[in-house]
Amino acid sequence: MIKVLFFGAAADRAGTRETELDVRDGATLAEVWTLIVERHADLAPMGDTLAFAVNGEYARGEDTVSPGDEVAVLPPVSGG
Amino acid sequence: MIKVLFFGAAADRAGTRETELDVRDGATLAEVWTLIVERHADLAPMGDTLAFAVNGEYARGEDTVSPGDEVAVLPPVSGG
Amino acid sequence: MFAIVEGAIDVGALVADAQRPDCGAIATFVGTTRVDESGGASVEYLEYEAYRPMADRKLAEIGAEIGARWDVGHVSIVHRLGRVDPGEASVTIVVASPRRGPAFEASRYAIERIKEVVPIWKREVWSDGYVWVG
Amino acid sequence: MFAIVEGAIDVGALVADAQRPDCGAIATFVGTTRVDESGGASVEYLEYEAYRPMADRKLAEIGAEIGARWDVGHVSIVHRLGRVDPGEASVTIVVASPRRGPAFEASRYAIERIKEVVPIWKREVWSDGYVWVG
Repeated sequence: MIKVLFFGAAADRAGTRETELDVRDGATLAEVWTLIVERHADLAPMGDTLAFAVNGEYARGEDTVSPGDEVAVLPPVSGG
Repeated sequence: MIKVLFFGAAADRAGTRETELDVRDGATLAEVWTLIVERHADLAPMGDTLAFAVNGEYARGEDTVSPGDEVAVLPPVSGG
Repeated sequence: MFAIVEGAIDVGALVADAQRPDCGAIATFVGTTRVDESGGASVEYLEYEAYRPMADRKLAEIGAEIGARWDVGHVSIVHRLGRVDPGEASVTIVVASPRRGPAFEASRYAIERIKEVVPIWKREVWSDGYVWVG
Repeated sequence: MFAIVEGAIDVGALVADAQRPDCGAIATFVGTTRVDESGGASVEYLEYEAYRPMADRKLAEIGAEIGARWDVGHVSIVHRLGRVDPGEASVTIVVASPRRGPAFEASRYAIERIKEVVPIWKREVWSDGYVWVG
């Protein structure tokens, strides 16, 4: 299992701020995203704008995740 | 008579912060400077670095002064 | 000091902390909630959220980037979360340097980097709902 | 607010005065007394003098120049005279603008113009005398 966190507009579209996902060890972030969209279809239109973090650091689609990892779904940041 | 004010290093070299000078009506600032240096010879080496104000506004050598004017002798400013 | 806080930011205290005998310049940037009233209806306040502790760590990383790039004696960045009313400070950056050029450049760099990499989001809250910014 | 003062400058109060709902950015510059201790002997403090009221008027003129050139909601410049100890503020510039670009540019412009046109002079005071700067 991995933990998935949603922020900002992504949390609104997911309908939750946090969920758990059963993914195979070594799955890529791109594969994780596919699973997320299967469960939270409203997120699909945001796909191109989103960034991801794994365990608190930015990661890309080809990066892999392991059980226990925390994946964060990050809309374009707007701090400041 | 005009009033002449000295600031910063110019006051040190003049040995005073303020003096009065008898100048003809319509004298140029360049002429006033010549009179000042006659009386305060230690100021001469500063000549090229100095700016002047007449009645609180920057003025140039060809500008003229009238009785009652206040002329200020201004070393390079160093505020901030 | 790099911090994410829930309450008001004390800008004066942050500037006082940056005053050092070996620095001659302190450049400060304060981001505040702006309300554009030209259209009639207007934003009531902004509300910020962050992904922590990643956001805290990113603020400190920006500080380290500044230290590697400019001659600075002090850098602090404080970002506020939650509701921030019009005119109130959402972020404050303070950079002290021996000379003013690096202080100005580094403070500008800090706010640009915050807007690029720090996982913080704001929404505009209106009387009838809200809109995420970004 | 454009002022020349004899005592300490309250930077926090100046920033608070600049906070407005129609501005989203406040850029502040604080000039402080810097002591270079690398050479052993060092400056004890700086001492400032001004040609007044010309200096007061020049500060206000810089404010007017900024208002003509940038979209700003608030500009204040306060310069201190007399003895200013290491780390203490000799000048504080605060500019609020709807957007950060003009705020940064205008605050930088203000300090550069002060150093060009405002009739204020400082001397470095050492244990055994002083040296005029400039």
